[in-house]
Amino acid sequence: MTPEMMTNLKLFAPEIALTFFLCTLFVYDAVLPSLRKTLFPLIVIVFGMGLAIWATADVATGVQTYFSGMIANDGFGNFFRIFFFATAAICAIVAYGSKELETSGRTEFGLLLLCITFGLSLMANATHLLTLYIGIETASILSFAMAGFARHTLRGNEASIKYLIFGALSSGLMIYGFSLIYGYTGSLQYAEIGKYLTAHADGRPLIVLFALFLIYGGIAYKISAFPMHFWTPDVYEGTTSPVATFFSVGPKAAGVAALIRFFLTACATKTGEGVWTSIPGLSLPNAVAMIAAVTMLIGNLSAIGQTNVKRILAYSSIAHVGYILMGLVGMEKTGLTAILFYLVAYCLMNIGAFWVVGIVSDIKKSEDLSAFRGMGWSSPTLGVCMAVFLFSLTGIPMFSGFIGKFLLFGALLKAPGFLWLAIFGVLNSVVSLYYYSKILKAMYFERDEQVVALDLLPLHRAGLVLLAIPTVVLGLFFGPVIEFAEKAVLSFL
Amino acid sequence: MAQQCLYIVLLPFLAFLVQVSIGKKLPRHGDFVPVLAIFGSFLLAMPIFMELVSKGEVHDTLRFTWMSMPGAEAAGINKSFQIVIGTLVNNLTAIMLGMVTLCAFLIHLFSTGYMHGEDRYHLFFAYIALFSAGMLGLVVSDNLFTFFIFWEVMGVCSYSLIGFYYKKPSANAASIKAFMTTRIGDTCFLLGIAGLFYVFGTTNFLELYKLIPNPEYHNVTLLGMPAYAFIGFMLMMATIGKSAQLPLHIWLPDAMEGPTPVSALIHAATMVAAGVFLLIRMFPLLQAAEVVLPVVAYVGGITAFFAATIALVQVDIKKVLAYSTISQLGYMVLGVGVGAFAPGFMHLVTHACFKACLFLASGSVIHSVHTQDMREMGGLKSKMPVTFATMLIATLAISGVPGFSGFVSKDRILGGVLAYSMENPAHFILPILGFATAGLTAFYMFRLMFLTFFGHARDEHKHHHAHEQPLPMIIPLIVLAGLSFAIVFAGPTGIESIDHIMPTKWFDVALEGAQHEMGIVEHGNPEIHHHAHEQALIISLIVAFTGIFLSAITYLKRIINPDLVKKLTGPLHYILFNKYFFDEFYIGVLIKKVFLSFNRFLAAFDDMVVDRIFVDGWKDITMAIKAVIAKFDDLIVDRVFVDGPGHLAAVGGWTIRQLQTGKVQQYLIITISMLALALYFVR
Amino acid sequence: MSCILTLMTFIPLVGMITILALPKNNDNLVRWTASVFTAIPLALAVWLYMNFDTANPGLQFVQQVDWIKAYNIQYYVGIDGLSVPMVLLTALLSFLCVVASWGIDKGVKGYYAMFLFLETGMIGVFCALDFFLFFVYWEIMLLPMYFLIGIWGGKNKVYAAIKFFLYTLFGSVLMLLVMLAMYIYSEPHTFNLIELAKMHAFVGKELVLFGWAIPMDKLFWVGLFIGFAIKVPIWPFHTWLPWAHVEAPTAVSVILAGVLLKMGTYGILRMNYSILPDATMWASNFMMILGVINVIYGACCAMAQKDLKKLVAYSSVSHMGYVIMGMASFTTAGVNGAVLQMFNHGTSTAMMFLLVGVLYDRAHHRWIVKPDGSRGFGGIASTVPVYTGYMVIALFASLGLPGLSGFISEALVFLGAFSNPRFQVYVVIGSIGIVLGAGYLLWMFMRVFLGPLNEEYANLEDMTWREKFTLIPLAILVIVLGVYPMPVLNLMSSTIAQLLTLFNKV
Amino acid sequence: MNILDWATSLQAYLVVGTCLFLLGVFAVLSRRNTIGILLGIELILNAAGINFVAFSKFRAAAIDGQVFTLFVILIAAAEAAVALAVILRFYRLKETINADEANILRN
Amino acid sequence: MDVDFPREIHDAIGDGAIMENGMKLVLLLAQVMTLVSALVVVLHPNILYATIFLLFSFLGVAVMFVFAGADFLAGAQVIVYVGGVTILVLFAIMLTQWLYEAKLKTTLMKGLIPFIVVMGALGPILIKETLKLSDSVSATPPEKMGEFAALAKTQLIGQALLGNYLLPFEAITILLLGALVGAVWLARPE
Repeated sequence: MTPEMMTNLKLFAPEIALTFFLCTLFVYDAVLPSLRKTLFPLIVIVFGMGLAIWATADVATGVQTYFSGMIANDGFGNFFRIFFFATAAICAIVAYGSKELETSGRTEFGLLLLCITFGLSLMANATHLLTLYIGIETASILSFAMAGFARHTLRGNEASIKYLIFGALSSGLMIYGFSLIYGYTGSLQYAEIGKYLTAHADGRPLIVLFALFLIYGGIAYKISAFPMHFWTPDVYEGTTSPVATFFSVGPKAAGVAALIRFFLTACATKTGEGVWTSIPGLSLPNAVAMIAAVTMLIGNLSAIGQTNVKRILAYSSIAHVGYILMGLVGMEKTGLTAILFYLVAYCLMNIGAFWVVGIVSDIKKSEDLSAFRGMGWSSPTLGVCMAVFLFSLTGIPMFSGFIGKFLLFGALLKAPGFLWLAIFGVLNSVVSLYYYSKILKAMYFERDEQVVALDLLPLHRAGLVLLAIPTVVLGLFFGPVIEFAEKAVLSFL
Repeated sequence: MAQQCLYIVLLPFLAFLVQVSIGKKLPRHGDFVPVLAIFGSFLLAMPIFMELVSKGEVHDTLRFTWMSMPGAEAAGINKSFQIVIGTLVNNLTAIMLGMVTLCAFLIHLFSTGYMHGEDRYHLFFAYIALFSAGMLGLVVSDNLFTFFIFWEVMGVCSYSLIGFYYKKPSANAASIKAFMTTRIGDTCFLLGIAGLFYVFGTTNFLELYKLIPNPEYHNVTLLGMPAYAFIGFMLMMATIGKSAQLPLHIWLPDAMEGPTPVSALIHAATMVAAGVFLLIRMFPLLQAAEVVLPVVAYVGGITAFFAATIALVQVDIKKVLAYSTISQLGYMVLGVGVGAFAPGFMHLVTHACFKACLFLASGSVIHSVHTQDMREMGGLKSKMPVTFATMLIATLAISGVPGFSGFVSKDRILGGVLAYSMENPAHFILPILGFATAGLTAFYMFRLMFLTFFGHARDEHKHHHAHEQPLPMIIPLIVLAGLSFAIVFAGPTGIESIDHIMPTKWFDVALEGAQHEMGIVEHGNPEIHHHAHEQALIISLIVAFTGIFLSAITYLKRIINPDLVKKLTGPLHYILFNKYFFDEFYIGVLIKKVFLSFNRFLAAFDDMVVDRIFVDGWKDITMAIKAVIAKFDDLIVDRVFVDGPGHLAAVGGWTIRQLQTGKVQQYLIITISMLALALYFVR
Repeated sequence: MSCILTLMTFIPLVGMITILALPKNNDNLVRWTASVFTAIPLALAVWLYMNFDTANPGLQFVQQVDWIKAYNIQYYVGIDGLSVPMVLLTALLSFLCVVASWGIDKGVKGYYAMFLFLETGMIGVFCALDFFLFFVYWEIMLLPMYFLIGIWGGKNKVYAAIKFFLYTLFGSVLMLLVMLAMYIYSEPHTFNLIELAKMHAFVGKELVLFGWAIPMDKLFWVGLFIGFAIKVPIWPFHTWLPWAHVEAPTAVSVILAGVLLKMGTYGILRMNYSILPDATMWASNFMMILGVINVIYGACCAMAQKDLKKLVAYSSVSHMGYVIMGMASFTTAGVNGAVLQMFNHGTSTAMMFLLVGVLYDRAHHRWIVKPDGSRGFGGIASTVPVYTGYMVIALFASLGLPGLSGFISEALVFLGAFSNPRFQVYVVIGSIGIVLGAGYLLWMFMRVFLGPLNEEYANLEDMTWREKFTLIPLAILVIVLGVYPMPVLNLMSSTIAQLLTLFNKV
Repeated sequence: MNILDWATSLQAYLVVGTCLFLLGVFAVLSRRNTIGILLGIELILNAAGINFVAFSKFRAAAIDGQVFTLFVILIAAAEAAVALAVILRFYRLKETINADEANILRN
Repeated sequence: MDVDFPREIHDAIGDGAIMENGMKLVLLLAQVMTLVSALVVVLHPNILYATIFLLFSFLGVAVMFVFAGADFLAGAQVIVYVGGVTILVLFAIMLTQWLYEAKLKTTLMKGLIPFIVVMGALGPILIKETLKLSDSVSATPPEKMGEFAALAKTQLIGQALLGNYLLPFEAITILLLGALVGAVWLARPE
């Protein structure tokens, strides 16, 4: 073992820990198949993720690449590592009690979840196109399986098919884009690509930009940004709630991280402390601004007429990507900080909202608005938590979602010339209130004909409350998280 | 003295509070409280009045700051603002105090008999007590701001009292009409006050009297016109509203829906006169404004004439009196307008007394025969001798028969008018209106007398039940009739050339003092004035007696058949009987047609346009689109948009969602097209 | 007692938590708890009134604590002459409304919890001196309001609630942008309203929107103004108001009309006037026109209403127009009158709404004229004389009868606006509103209270002690301030004088 | 340059790659059969592979491109495995493998 | 004209120009076969034929790989695609359809819009720009091109996989494991 190897392994420790627990799960399941119906898989996952987070905290020093420049170790990436691990753990809890998932499939579900998390981590930290590719494919291919995890339902299967076709094509496009970029720059390293593109602005064939579009398409598919958002509502609606919960947060955050890392390294140059300038011939701010505007518009407007709550949330998640992308417009650190904060807030509130939907659909066998009728009265905990999540998603002060928007718009206003996007964005958030309030209306303003008592697992009750509390607390005392995010952004490689 | 005034005002106000809170539980429903209170006010006012009579002048002020707001340090428009209020006792105040307290007291007294046994008896006294407080407050105010406040208080009392029989829809309608019509004037009044604040920074009368002649203020403009003129016109509008001048006179006849004492007190003696009192108080300004006074004069003159013509044909005894009031108020306004300020004020006071007497007497009649229609009366002379006698005196007074108070004041006004037109021949129409009115007044007043008291009883049943009234109702009549003699105000006959030997000129002395205080300069040639007065005396005597004579031969002796006249002058009579269709025009056309439909339009506009188009927007468009699409896609029909501001967004969302066909390859086609499009876009 | 404002703000919140912790099914306990927790801020408000230094135009009872250091956000509260009348009004009305809501029997716990939460937001808005804090309070009021209307409202409650919510959110997101932009373009970056006002940082700069360079301060002004205008509500942003007022339960209507509307005008004075005086001058004509439109438009709409509550709601539109006129006049009397009108309208309209609520509780409808054209009420003055008495006070206060509070403020507004030569025409036009105001109120009074008795309502019950209890304090305020307004004017006048130094160029 | 020489040039590789890419995209968009779509995706991946290998030789003169292609091939295989499993499941549930019949989730 | 065939080919054929031209012809034919087969894959109505032609296309690509010096890849291509993927697909087809009736109904309407999008909008510009890219790359050939051509690629790949590309090499195992688990979960009956 060379010292270099030691460093590599040490810095890769969180993923190694993850892999270890993945294997543990696999092996134990092979030996004692009966364990899969108990709490065991959950414990392994949560414990493993906890350990992985701890390991991340341990390596969170220094800014460097390792494994021969394949992957980065910086504050930014570690932020996302922790984010993914935590998300995975929460989603494991969400999935635990879900009746949509077969109990017999807990091990498989856990394995897929961990494998995808591994892929997400690679995505977020990749500094080499191949790493990015493997990360994305790990996340995608396994997600196809995960989307159809409820294998006996037509809806789940259809979700899987759509996800598959869409994902396969977009990854094909992306890989084609990689090949073109490779052809032009002769390198697969982000940094090298960036240097080459900056240096050779004159006479650059148009196809390079096309290649960049294709790469954007591949990543946009993960974050479901325009024009790769179409699969989102269908897949979220069709698949089981825990899976949708995970999809709406984990891969999305990873995609955002990959997008930021790729475009800020390969298509921009760092011109100062936390300030980037895009390569000549490509106005990243304008492009991102357009995409953000269209994405949020589509998400918000499409959500208006829906009656399926999961579908509403799916569209809303598209809209939120639009908001998140606004943070990239300024190409500087406040925007990125805002994005990171927003992701944290988004993680809390979106998981919470999807979770509630999952619980309701487990009991009422429906995700329709009518299933939520009177829920605020028949099950106060669920109702209050959902209200908190929805308000937070809308961006009402006192909830963390507001702070996220606050920071995003602040960053956007700093960038001169994008006032229009800011105004567009706030108007969109007004529109979003309309469909969120439909859920609130069903929960509180309407009464159900037959009152079905909603029995919550204690685990779920505790989990929801534990998500709701930080949703509120982060809306009032967000200083530490911001500082943390800012630190992460400043140590961006 | 000025402090005394506070008590004068406060006493009836306290009575009001007592009546409102515990009046119902007191013995006799507490009617004695306001009566005693107003009597107290009267007693307090008497010394002031007597001092004026004896010394020829009183003057005292009391001031304190009511509101003050510091302004921005650097002066500009944001100078500090304060309203100083207080009481002012001067000659005018003293006379008014005496008149108002006396009338009010007498009418309170009368009411105890007249209103006896009515529902909400205690509230009636509460209202008139509050009214008295308001009127007295107005009289003693030393500034226009509090003047306005009390002016409004009176308005509300008037509103409440007109609508006292609140179960009668006509009473309610009348009360609202009264309030709304005067409110138009009040609004102008407020603007006038605002103008005064803007120009002078104060509304204190004494300060204004000093400031008005200052040329510095003369040149201030307001809304493109000289400030004085603007303010003058606004105050004139206030008067027009309150004193029921043309074209806002329509409320006063309707106000007769109220109990008769109310008509006597509010709609004859005091409140309506407050408008004239305002003009008199602000006379220096009107005079300085120059353009205002002629307009005032015309308003007064025309009103006087028109109201008198309408009164000719009315059959409701109170309506006749109401139009007569309008007419007489027109006289006063005319007087002020031509600069005959003292006669105008004198007429105010004399009119208060005899008109109150007329109303009370008519009230007495109504109370006795339970009808207001003169066609159902007749021959009451013997049944109600005191009422008849007092009413006759008052009628003689109003008709301008020498020896009675009305003659004195009216004659002086007419003299003033004549002098004015002699100096300004262009205004020849004014004296014609004035003298014609005098004749008409005599005619219709005697018509009233003849129809009511003379001849034979036209309704036997009612006549049978008629009787003389109890003492509380008789005493006021007698006192007021007593005050209708000229000797109270001037010499025994009222004809100056005869009376100059008699030194009871306290009124003239007082008014000269007041004029001096205001800084009013008499214009014109004394020669012409003297001349005009003599001519006026003769003419007015002639027309008054002509009127009486015609009336007598028509209604007493029946030499001329009134019905025949009616037939002969058919259309004219119709117009007069319907009061020149003012009401029909205002209510039928202006309010119902124009205004209410405007409001309905606005409300509908609010609902339909602002709400629908801007906010709920696009609903119809959505529906139309949906109707088309429905044939192709059943799903759309089921999709019901919740009403709300999202319609525009909903349409957009609906459009976008049409892309979400559920067919993954179609998604991919769009995606690829977008990429291709981007390629073309960046090229 | 520098923490008195914090106490006032958060005691209701403590009350809310307490109420949520109370056992179920004990409604009376909840009611009493809510009363206690609103009575305490009221008591503190009285103390505040006693100890407020009227001569000091600056801030008092200031408390300044760092909140979020990274963004220089502070918990910064304090009151001056502009806010203290509003704080007092809020504390009073909240308490009275809790008492007035005694009759609510559906979801009592939730109702009072929401109500107390609302009070926290309201007092917070008037105390906050940090823009961020202000905004947070401003928005969190929406939540309880949304639920209060949506759950305990009338027939169209859902529509009304969402309409209210959407409208207000629309305004406040613009405010959010302006807040952020102010932070970014101020140097040093700050949300501190007082420092922003001192800075004049936005004059002469420009921002690009859709390719146009727009003066920054004017852009900010418009953004803020729309946000506040919706709350006031200023035409044409008023259409949420009739709905929200009509559908909301009585107490909530009272709060809406009594306090929430004033937040808009308060916000304009606090933000637009203090921070962007130049832009305010630039827009004064525009404001004046809107004020006049409000006065007349509101009155005209009120005149056409058949629903008693809707009439009162539109009358609020009209009356808030006077506030705008007064503010836009930039004169001592005008601005003082405007702030006084904010207070006075709060009391008189609160009375109106409470009274309408009392009637509704008994008759279960509020039609002046029923939709089918038949008489809604009629002649009930004889059956409910006490009620009628209170109504008369509220009504005359509302139509600006001298001697009652509404007159003073309206007159001051007119005097003030008229003494600014630029606005005299508007005042003349606006004065039509006085006439119209009398018109619709008296018309309503006649239809409902006078005339022959509608036999259906011969057995109406007169006011109960609880209802009287809620009305008497307001009636006293209406009368006392009508006769002698200095107690309230004193509070604000020095601050306003200071504020007006910004506009001396007029 | 004759056509045989051209065949060995970078241009020839790229043209073949591009055409393959276009054909693949066209197949994905137009085939009804999910397996047909899958075939199209394989074509796209091969197109990328050709590009990578060509650039590896003509542009970078380094092994990176080939390694990348190797991974592409591997991942394509894994993808195909999962995809076929999904398609089989689809067939079992719906008795069809036509992509446009997967349309219960829409709008 | 010195065409730099991979060393292995040089070794095998010697220096004959005819042989060299023959080799070039093979490459050209392979390229043509790739495209023609691909066209059949795209257009043939029967999925089975389409799949079999895919196989030919893959083979053509493999030949191209060989000529570009990627002999190891060519092997991998043949083994994985031809031996693995295509067989898998054939299994799938047989499991899901009657062999000869399984028509791919590419109706005109369904094909038209994609045709316009791909061949009309995307195709021309893409090919044009690709040619530009090719020109710009060819204009400055890398210095080490000849040197690189001479190296043994399999060895290089091996070194790369265990050297610079160790991470992807390890990471892909996770992918494969997950894919295995997922595919089994989905495919398993019950």
